[in-house]
Amino acid sequence: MSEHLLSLLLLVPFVGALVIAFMPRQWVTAIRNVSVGIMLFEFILSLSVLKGDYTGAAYQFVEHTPWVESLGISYKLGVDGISVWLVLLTTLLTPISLFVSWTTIDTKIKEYAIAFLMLEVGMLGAFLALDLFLFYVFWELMLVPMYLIVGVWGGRERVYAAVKFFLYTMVGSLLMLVAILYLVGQYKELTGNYTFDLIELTRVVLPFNAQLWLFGAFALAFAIKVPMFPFHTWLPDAHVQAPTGGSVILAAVLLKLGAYGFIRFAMPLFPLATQYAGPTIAAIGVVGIIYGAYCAWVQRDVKKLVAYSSVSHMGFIALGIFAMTSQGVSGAILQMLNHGVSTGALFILVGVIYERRHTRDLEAFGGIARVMPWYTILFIIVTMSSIGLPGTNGFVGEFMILCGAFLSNEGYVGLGHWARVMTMFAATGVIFAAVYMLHAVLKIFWGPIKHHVNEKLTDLTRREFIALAPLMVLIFWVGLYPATFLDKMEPSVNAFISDFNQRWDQTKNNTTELRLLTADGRGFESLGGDLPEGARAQADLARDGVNR
Amino acid sequence: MLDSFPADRALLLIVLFPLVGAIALGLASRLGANRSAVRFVAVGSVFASFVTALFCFAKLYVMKDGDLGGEAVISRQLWEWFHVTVPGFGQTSVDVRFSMDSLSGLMTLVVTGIGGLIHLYALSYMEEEDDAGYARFFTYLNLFTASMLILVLASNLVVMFVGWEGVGLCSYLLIGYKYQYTKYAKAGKKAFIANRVGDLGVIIGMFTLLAATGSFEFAEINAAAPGLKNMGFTFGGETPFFSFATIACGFLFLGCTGKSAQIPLYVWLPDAMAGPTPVSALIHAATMVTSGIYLCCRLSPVFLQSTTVMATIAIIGSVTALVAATIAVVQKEMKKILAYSTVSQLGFMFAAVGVGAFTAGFFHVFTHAFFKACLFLGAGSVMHAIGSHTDANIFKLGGLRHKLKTTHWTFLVSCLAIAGTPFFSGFFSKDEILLGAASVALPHLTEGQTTEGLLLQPWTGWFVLITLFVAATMTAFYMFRMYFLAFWGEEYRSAHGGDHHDQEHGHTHNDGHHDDHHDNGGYEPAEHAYAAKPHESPVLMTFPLQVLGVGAVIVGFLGLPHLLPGGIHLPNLWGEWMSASIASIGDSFPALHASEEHMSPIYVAMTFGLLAWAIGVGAAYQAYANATIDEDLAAKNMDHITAKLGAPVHTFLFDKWRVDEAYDFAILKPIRGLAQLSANIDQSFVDTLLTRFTAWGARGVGWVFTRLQTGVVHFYGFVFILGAAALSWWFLYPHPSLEVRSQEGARVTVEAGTGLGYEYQFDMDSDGQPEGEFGSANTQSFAYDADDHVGFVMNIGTLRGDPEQIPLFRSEQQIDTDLLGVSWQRELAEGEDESALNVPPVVWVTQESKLAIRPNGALVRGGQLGDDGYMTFAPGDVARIGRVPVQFHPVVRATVEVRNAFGHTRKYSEEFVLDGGSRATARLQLTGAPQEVAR
Amino acid sequence: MDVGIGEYLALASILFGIGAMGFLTRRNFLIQLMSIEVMLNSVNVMLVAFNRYQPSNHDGQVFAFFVIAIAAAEAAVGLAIVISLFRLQKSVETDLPSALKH
Amino acid sequence: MSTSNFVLFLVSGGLAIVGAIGTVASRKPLRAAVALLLHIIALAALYLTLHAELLAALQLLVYAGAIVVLFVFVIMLIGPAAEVPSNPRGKITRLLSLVVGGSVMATVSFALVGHTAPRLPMLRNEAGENIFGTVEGMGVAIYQQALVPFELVSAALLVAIIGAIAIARSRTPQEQAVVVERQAERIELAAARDAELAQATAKVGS
Repeated sequence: MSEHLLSLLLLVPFVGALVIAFMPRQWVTAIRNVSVGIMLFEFILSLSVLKGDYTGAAYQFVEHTPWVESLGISYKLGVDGISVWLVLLTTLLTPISLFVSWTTIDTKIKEYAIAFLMLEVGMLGAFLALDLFLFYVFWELMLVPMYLIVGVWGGRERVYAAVKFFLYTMVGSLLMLVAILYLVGQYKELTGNYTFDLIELTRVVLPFNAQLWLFGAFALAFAIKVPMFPFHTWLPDAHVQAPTGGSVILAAVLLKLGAYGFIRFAMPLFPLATQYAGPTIAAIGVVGIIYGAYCAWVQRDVKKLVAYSSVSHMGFIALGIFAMTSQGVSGAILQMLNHGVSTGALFILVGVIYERRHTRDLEAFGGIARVMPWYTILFIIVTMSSIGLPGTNGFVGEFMILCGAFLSNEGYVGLGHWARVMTMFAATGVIFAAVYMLHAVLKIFWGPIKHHVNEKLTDLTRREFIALAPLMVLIFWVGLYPATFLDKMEPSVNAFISDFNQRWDQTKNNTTELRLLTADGRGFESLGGDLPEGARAQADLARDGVNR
Repeated sequence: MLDSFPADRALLLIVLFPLVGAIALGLASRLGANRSAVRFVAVGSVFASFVTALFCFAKLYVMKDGDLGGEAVISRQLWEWFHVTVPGFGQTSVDVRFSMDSLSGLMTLVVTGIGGLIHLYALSYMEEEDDAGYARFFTYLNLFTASMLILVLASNLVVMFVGWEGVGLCSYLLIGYKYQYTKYAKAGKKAFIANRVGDLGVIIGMFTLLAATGSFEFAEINAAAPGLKNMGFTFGGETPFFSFATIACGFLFLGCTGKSAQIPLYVWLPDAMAGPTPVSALIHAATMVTSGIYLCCRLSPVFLQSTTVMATIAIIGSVTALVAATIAVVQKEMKKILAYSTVSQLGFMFAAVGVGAFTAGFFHVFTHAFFKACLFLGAGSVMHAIGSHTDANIFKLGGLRHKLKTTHWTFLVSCLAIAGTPFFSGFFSKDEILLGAASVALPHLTEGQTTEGLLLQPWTGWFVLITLFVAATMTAFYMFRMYFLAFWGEEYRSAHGGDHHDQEHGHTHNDGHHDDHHDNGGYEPAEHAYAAKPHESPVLMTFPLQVLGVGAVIVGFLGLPHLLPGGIHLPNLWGEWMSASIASIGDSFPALHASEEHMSPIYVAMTFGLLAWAIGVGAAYQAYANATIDEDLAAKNMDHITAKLGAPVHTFLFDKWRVDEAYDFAILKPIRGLAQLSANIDQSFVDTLLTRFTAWGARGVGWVFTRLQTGVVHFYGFVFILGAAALSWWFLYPHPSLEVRSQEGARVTVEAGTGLGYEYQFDMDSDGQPEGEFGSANTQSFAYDADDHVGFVMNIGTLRGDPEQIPLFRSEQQIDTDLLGVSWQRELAEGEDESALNVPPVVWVTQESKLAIRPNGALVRGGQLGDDGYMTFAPGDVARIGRVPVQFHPVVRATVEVRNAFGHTRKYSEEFVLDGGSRATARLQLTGAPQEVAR
Repeated sequence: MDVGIGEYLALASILFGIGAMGFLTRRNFLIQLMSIEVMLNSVNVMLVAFNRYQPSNHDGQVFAFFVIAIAAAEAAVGLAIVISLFRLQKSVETDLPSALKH
Repeated sequence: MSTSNFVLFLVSGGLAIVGAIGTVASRKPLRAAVALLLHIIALAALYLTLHAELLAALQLLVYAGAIVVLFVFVIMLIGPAAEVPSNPRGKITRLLSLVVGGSVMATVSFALVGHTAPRLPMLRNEAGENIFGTVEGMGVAIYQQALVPFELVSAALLVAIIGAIAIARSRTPQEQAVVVERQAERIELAAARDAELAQATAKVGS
């Protein structure tokens, strides 16, 4: 069972979707229970991924079967320290967001369950794929269910938001596809056959400006997904219009794919471009931190506020990734986990008051701390985690990112001598995070009850408690004892950084010629194929005598 | 370090007791528990932690076995939190470690001791809260104690930061305890954010220290401290503009100002009085605000490395002292006066730190904890007596000494202590600070030694001395102004005011949630008159007062000045005990340390201290001993003395130098504006730019094509006919094309493209005479001979991809070197200079149509070097220029003429290379060349 | 004087031109249908003319035969459309019906 | 064979051209129909010069007899409205297109005049008579080589007849009502879609 574990992980939700497809529409409660049941089973199954040996940096549970022979496309799955926790985050949060949405979603239940299951297949596939084509397939597959969830079960302007979300990501990923194809073309030119395998393609050493363009295409696709500063405008609309379950899964997992994409694909493939463009993208990340926090502060709509807070948090993650230090990158990955947990919880909590009052306007609330005490406690805990109070998960991630960024100018790669200035600006983001979150808390909880309708609000129901409980546990577990998570991540991150530095060192002075690295990435492959067919025999003859 | 077994276990217990207490009380407040259980757990946990702290302190004392200054640390590691790789230091692990040395030992005693007393006091003070609120209050109080203990007992900066922010969170919760009033909630938020701004400084300071010393552990940082002076961030230049010490301490000090309410970030403390009085006593007098000074003392070796930071601390400290004192003088409410007095006293402590007298500063922390806590609790008991829950306005009080006996004498004792009356604790600690300042002002210079080598210049010393003197006098003045107005005088000024509440036998202190008449919409609790007959508080409140009062008196004797005028040596227990963990300026700069032969600073300090006390108390006695308050002045928040300041100055001081308004205007408004701007930009500009423009663009292009659909049949017919005409034009003329089918040596077969009714006529050697007539066969083969060649071509095999092809002529022509890859030059022959190698090889075609190459700078192999310096190659031979293979082939041209059914004919000619079938890719402009080359 | 194939082709192309002009310029459905008939006839002439100069088989004429048949069908359907259109818009002007525009 | 042939060619060609111009240029459709009749009869004569006896007969029988009669019948059905008043709009363009069309026809026909092709021996049957163009020859060609297309054409004609009837038949009253009602529905739907489009553009525009 263990060598086909990853395919099983992808198969279970897919088969689940089929099963539900065949269930008659009227069995509403049955569909609800079966779908959540399948996802829980999927979560338990995914726990066994942890049994892999992550001490080395090798990929675990690798499955490699050729898919389209002629084009070199293979169905290759694998998981390593970097992606193991993201996989588990997906399998944990999908059931939670579905479980939460069953109180509000009452139309087209069957389609909703199927969309969620297919979404889970898409996300898991994207995290597990090691073949660029397979990654692209899952990257696009993931879009469709999310588009449906926002577009069908969303708020008033759901179609506008869904289309915007879809087009943004689609445009980005099309450019990425072009870049992938060019890369494969260059590989074909060098070695004569096609392959989409990630590890093979990392051996291609492109001339610098080609690398810059390709990295630009990849970076655009992932920057839109992260989302980073200029491309983030789809996020608030998508979140505001999405149903509670939809925006939880959107914030918790979909945003991570952008950052994961940078680490897995963009940086290993184009080392020179990463080193050249890294500081700029990190700077954009920092701008995103402050800009996101500013926008969040003045929002009246709670969901928009939390959406902009995600922009700010993801800015941190971008800074962490491009700091290229061991704690910077592992801090960024840990922060992806934390952001998934805390923003997911925040959206569930916002959903709670939205279901009761059907409004997201901050002014409509006030003084509900007295009426809903348990809700207040949970909201305060999640707020503290979101603004990174020490002892909660947010602090560990943020601290490691800031420390990584601060110390990042010594190595080959990193933020250069602007590292310290960037860290200071990023650290101010911590203050603004406190400002807008406490502003929201003040508006919702403290002060007298202005609107009398608030007096009759009921506190958290058992179902909402069950949904939030695992997230609360995670908040304190990561906050107090992050070693369980970091130990699995550390080796892969160190390998990622050392590989990157080594390859950068190898290729930094070859900025004009298209070369191929040897399999172990130590030296350049000597290419026999540079003479026209007919002349090779002659050339060999001529090579021996110098001036015959 | 002696890791004795039970002590480190006990260390853990100190922290665990309040933590577990907090969690238990939290659940109790939610799930409902009877009040006595809550009481027991609340006080019990802190008391238990106090006992364990005593045990550990005693253990520490034993470990020092006699020598008070000896090194003794109890430490306990729990688990490795996470680890960090620091360039230059490798991987350092950040682990959850607690350690207690002399400094943190004493601090723990203060926190648990005084904290415990305050918990006791709060039991009865918060009596009338409902059960859930009662338990909730003590949850926060216990959580606060736990975080404070984590802060104090932490052995590295990160764990300390956990406590640091934990304390910030608890102060947010406690200040906003009565969350139903927006004003209190806002005050809580303000406190949290001000602390957060400070925490930014701590974070950056931590990272700098990590970058400099490679570790977060206090011990290691202090050990590496001397080296920090000359290392620094070199932004390009060699000598560090700022040394690591300066940067780290600067940022850390920013953190301390946030936490200990110094000039830039002190605005939150006065508003924090919104919290219940025990909160103000515990947090804003005894423990939290002192954590800033604790941090400075903890990292004293590092602070001693940077002159700039020490000077700034000294100046900011003394200025804060002065400014806060001036504000306190004009306040009319007890808690406000005490709040500003705290800020002022903290200014004193930071001034002490600034002039290097760390132990003196910390001693003042110790004594201040006692008398300030006593003052706050006294004020609380007064408020309890008069039934007010907001604050006690001293203009409305008076003559309380007869009714509140114990509160009166404890309040008096504490006032005497804070004013600095001799033999009271305040006198000794303040005297030490003044001594520190004086010894900097009057350095003990051996002859010839100038002052620039010293850490601090005398002018800093004088500045601190004078400002502190003025501040001390003012402290004495406003404390006794409050004392006389509140406790002395014959009649109780609001005796009549409160009677309409009498029927409820004076207990009007249920919080205002049902008398909403004028609490302006829940913004703040209602104002209502004081109880007519105030009475003494219950024993649970007076007992802590008595303990603290006694403490305020005797605790001073712990830190007697080690030298008295006239050369008398007194045992300075405090100095010795603290020397184990706090560096003193004297060790590194003996000139700045008073000693027998250098008595002048001691005289100056002593005189300043006594003078300040005398003037302050005397003036206050003179003005307020049995003063009467006239109503209209009181309405304007003035009494007869402060009125003399004149309205503008008075209101300026009363409104806290309008610092809050200045902050709002200078910082909050612009940032808020920027936030609003960025939100609007985000919505309009960024969104429109990316989405609207593309949408408009797409729709625009679409619109253009819809114009074609006019709906008129004519138009469609017309377009139809147009298409038909264009199609027919294609068939009117033939479209010939020519392909090389196969090539064996010189015999080549070509094939022409077929078409409807086409006929072909070939002229294989393009000499004008076609070989045959028009026929339907479209292929033709022909053997070319030497004179059919129309030109020559050279194939240069590049590193990858298909070879480059360049045309050859009779005349010499240079080869473009970047076609030849990277390494084409030959070795330097002797006697040649470097430039010769840069001359690219030259090629041309000789008369006998052979390829000739003159190597010049290139390494050419495979040909025969002729006498006149060039090599010749026959067509098809392979030469090598550098690493690149080169081949030379003749080019021929064939033409075909095609005729179609309409009789129109077209001619088409194609050039190809006789080398096995590749088409001539180079633009062979050979039309002009044949004559010159072929015959 | 002998009549070569050129003359017939010339005649056919003139007729075709006239028919095309009629179809493009006139705005009366009926006239347009008739001008289509003229065009078809010109095609028939050309077919028969070419067949005359390849008289070994009757391909040209058979084709012309089929063209006539199809012309009949086309005229019938065309006129049916004209009638139903006439019923709708009370006129046979071709420019009136333009509902199918963009 | 030459001169009588040439004369017949000239006469029938001329008449054909006159007929064509008549159908195209005449104002009244009836007059156009008559001109068309003339045109068809002239072509029948032309076919004779090209040895296409069966075709000439068919031309007269089918074309003249059926199709032109059909036209006349429809013109009679439509009555006075069949004549569309001349509309000044676009006068210039029509004149211009006439001139251009004319010049193109002239050049093409001049290019074609004068081409000669060798006269090849005509088709003979076993008995040796020249059956090219005769009923016998055509009969053999149609029913042997072109049998399948012949059947297909008959099917096509059947379809055309049914189609013509389906289109041109007069509607029963209730059908008329359905048509009117569906028309109204279509108009209303179009209006709703326009409103939503306008609102969307307004939203996008805001």
